[in-house]
Amino acid sequence: MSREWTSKLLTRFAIAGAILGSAVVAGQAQETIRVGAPLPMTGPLAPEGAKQKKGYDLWAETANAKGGIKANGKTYKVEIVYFDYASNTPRAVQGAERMITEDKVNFLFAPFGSGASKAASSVSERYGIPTIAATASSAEVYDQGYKFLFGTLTPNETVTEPIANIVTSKNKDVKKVAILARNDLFPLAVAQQMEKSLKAKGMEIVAFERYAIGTMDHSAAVTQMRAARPDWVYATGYVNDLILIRKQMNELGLRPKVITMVAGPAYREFAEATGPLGENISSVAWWHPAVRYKGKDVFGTTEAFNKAWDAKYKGEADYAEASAAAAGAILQLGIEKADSIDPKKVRDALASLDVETFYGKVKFGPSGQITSLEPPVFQLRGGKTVVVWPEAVKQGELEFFK
Amino acid sequence: MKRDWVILVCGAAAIGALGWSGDNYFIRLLTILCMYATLAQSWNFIGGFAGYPSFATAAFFGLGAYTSGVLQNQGLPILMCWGLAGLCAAVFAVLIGGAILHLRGHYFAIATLIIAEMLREIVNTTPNLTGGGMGLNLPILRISVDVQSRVFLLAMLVLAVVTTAAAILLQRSRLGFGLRCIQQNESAASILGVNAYQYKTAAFGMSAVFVGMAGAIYASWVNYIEPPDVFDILIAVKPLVMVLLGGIGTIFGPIIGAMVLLALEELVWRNFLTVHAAALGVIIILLVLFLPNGLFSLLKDLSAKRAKQ
Amino acid sequence: MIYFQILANGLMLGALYACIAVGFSLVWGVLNVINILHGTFIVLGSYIAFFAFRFAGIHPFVSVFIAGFVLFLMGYAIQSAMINRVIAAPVLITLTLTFGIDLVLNNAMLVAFSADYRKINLPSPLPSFEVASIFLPGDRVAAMGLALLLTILLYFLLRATNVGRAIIAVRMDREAAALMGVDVKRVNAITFGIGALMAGATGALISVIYPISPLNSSAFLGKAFVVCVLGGLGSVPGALVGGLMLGVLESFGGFWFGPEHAVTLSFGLLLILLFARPGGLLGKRGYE
Amino acid sequence: MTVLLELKSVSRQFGGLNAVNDVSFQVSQGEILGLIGPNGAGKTTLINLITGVHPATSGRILFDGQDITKMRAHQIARKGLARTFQVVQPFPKMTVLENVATGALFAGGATGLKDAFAQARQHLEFTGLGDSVDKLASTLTLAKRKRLELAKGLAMRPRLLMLDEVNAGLNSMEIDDALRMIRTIAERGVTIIIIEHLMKVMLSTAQRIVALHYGQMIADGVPDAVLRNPRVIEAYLGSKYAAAHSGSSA
Repeated sequence: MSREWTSKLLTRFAIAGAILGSAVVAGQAQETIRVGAPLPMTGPLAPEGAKQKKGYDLWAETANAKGGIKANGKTYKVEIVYFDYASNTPRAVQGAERMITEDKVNFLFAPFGSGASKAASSVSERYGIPTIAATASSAEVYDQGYKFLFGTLTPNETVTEPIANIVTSKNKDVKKVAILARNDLFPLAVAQQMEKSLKAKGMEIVAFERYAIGTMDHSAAVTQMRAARPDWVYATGYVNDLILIRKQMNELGLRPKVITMVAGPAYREFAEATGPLGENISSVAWWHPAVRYKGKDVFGTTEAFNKAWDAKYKGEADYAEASAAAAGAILQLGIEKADSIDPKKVRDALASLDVETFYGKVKFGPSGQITSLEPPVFQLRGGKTVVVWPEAVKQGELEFFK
Repeated sequence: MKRDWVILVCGAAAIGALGWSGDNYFIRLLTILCMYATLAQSWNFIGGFAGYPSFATAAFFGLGAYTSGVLQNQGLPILMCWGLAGLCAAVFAVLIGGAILHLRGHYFAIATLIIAEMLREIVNTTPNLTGGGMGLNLPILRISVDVQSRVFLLAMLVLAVVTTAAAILLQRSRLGFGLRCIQQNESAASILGVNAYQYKTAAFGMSAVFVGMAGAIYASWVNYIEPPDVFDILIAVKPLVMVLLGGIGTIFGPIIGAMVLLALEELVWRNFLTVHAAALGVIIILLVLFLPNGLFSLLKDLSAKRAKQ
Repeated sequence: MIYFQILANGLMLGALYACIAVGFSLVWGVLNVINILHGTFIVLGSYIAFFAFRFAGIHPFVSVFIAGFVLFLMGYAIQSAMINRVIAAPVLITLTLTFGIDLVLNNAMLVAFSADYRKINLPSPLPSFEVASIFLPGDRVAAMGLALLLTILLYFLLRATNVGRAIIAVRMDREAAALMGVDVKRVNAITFGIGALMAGATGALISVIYPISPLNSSAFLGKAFVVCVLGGLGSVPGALVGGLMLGVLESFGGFWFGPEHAVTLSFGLLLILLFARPGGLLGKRGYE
Repeated sequence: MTVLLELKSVSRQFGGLNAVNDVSFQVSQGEILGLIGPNGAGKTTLINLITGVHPATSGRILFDGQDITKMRAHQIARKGLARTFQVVQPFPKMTVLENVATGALFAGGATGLKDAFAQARQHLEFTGLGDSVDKLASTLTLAKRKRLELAKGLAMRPRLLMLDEVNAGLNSMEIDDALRMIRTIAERGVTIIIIEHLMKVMLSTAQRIVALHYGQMIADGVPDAVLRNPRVIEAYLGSKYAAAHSGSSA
């Protein structure tokens, strides 16, 4: 039994090795643009890494299928060089440097999340390699005065203001809010931003609890929040945290009028995992498949992107996946605009970009962070996401728990 | 002993020369090599010489990184921060050693594991000082990329050389002799007049000071530190694997182990994108099952066989 | 009133912790092996329950037996093929070996199942019931009951069967047991198998509570560690007491000092305990 | 004669068991004292108490007038109390020379490693292990390992040497060698406490004998008198009968 199992495993390794090896060989024959993508393919962030990879892959495939990228009178094939940094930030930094110096990549996609993007950007800045961050929203990433870093997610306040507006304007009875935040870069930053937005609206914060990374039980926090009788529970964290929090809220009888969770509900696996308990959870995402833009990028309209996504992966993309694909599409726009693959020229072209894509309007602020997106607010209903804001793409009204 | 010094000087000179001429990525690898060598050599003080299976390397490393990071952000000069990080780690080790060095075997191993977890949680929950889960940025050095990479290589190299020199001196010293006795039979050692408690504490302190400094240099080098990274359990396990690879309780074993592990890691990371952890696991399994005394034992066995023929 | 809820939360959590730790404690106590694989075994049990539910509609509580059986075979094989070869080596060696096997297994799960968090959604989950405004989640209570039942079964297996007596003999004195005609290697493999069985069964039980992912394994392992040291090695009652204590402690600690400090508190307590009573609260005296 | 070692009502309990119970006696400078008793009488435990391996539960132990009851093992070793182990305990991964050098280095007042090795060589010559200096301790025969223990003890430059069954398992020729050695050591002015089962050895070597039984001292006197003491005879015979029926306690 053991031997058979081992041999199966070994076969799998061998196949994986062969595929990877052949991919590398195939890429080198033609005139190519190489884009480095350090990703967390293993370790705690592996699910996020997988999403980004899907986005990048779809872009590279689409770009190549449409004849590659034209610049400088030549046609380039796109090749993405991956590197697994195993959810270990300095590994990501190291990987970024290796890609630049050894693999000679022309451009870089930043690793996952604000922290790692910030860390890796110091390398690409030093080498002058344009870098696009698809999953970094915290303003601290972009306020370092770097010239070569661009981000496709708007600052955290853009995801807290709209939902604060909608909830308070729709239901005057919602006054007391309990916040439960993961003690981690992005979740904590968003929670603190939310606290500010809510206080500005005159709401009462009856509890602000933080839970440690890797917490396996939220009963103490939930019990405490229940004692404060909130009308609205705002929880931040990653998918696994939020699934467990939702379940324990239900078990321990914490039943507010509104439950908002960031950033899990945008992901399919959240809806699948929570099942009926996911119903009516509201959330915010930087992008939603229901938005409609007429893009000038390689994907074209949002509908076309959705179709391409469905053809390759079945189903709809979430914001992280779309943002990764958008990062590629935006990079391509920059290269084509610069009509060159010279890093400096592409950097200048990206900085002056003002164009509509399937992902939304793309215009980077002076810090390099995108400023032109309107992150939609949505709610889970019947396992599907229903957009409730902005008005233009609204699919329904925000519902409250009874 | 003389031979040890010659090897050390030649090795250091070779790495220095290689580094000076190599490109930045190669320099980065050499820097990691020196860091690994420092960690492995340091672990050998407590784990190899004294025979106490310590997993505190991660604790000392993280403590050093954060001490230096926090102090640098207060505006202290970088070299001073590195020194203070080493000192802080050593003092911490001596204090904590007083509490846990009476434990043996498993219990000691767990206690050291827990220390790293504790420190990690403490950092996580003190965001005002350490940045908490958000991580901590260190001041960027305003010097060119090429110079920077060489400066950090030099720093790590010096640290690795000092650590190895300490190991050479230790081996032929009263302390080293006493530690070897403790490793083989602690109660018999006490009866012979070895102050086991004091010696173990000294070894624990020695295993911390250079690791703390390595953590500090590392923090300055990567510019950004976060708890899951600098308190990573792998930082505690890798030195052990390196020492096992190279041969336990020897002087150059840990360095050979560091080279081999780094080479394997590079190879595996490049070629097995999603299964590198498994590949590392396979290496560990093979090592434990077939080469428990390190690669050197393989060479020795071979030469012994040849001698017989 | 809220304190009763906190206490109830703690006890329910503690029962799970006990169940997570009991197999780990057995292996550690009898074989003198710190089994780093334990967390991965638990996750594997959860996956078995998950797939059994998804493809055959089998209730996770029924899968407890399937998962236990599969994991037993796996544990038996791993011990016979690998760990038995170095069982007499120092702790460091066996620990490193299980760490290596864990890297392989966990990575294999990651490749096979992906890191996505999955969750079993029972069509008719047991409701929470409310007693004097204390909420008791139905499936947690049920899981707790089953966990206790398993633990008691293990206890009797060790006390009242030949296999159990052989295991205890090996635990007390390996050489003497060998002299008395016990096939020590086989007993080792059975013991490791039982440890894995308990892990697998626990995994199936908690699949109704926790999201499932290979990434959870280290968290489970960490809890098992703490519980073992709290309760003392190699003792079923010790694991039980240690688990309950840890659960209650985390629950009250989280309530008083904020959830982010719960883990720090439990580790702090552990260090103090290691310093004061390295044998654990119940000490170690044979596996009973 | 001056008193070198004095035990005053020394007791030690393990759990509920009185391993050593209210034992008092003195050892004079230059004396060779025999310590006898059936298995489980507490002889080795008593040595462990004197050398600080276990602390005494009550009572006091004075060495050269100084209270050493609460001192730790290594401190006592440095005062000049050396012992050998009943079950020999060499450092297996060290050479014979290194094994002996440890004693010289940590308790024998050697000024450094070089000095320690030089001293160790002398002791090895004396104990007849001069030809095995570079062998690993684990490769020695039992007889040689016993002598290695003796050499280690001597390297500590002891004022009091406690020999715990150094002759057990040796043939009669080896025993004669060992006894000659012990007498030579005593002639150099080292006080000796010797634990031994073989009465022949006791009669020919010890100047005085203390007998223990179930942790209690039952006799103290010159060898002939102690061996004729009815309580001693009963202890030995009684324990033999007991051993035949239920096995002796260890």
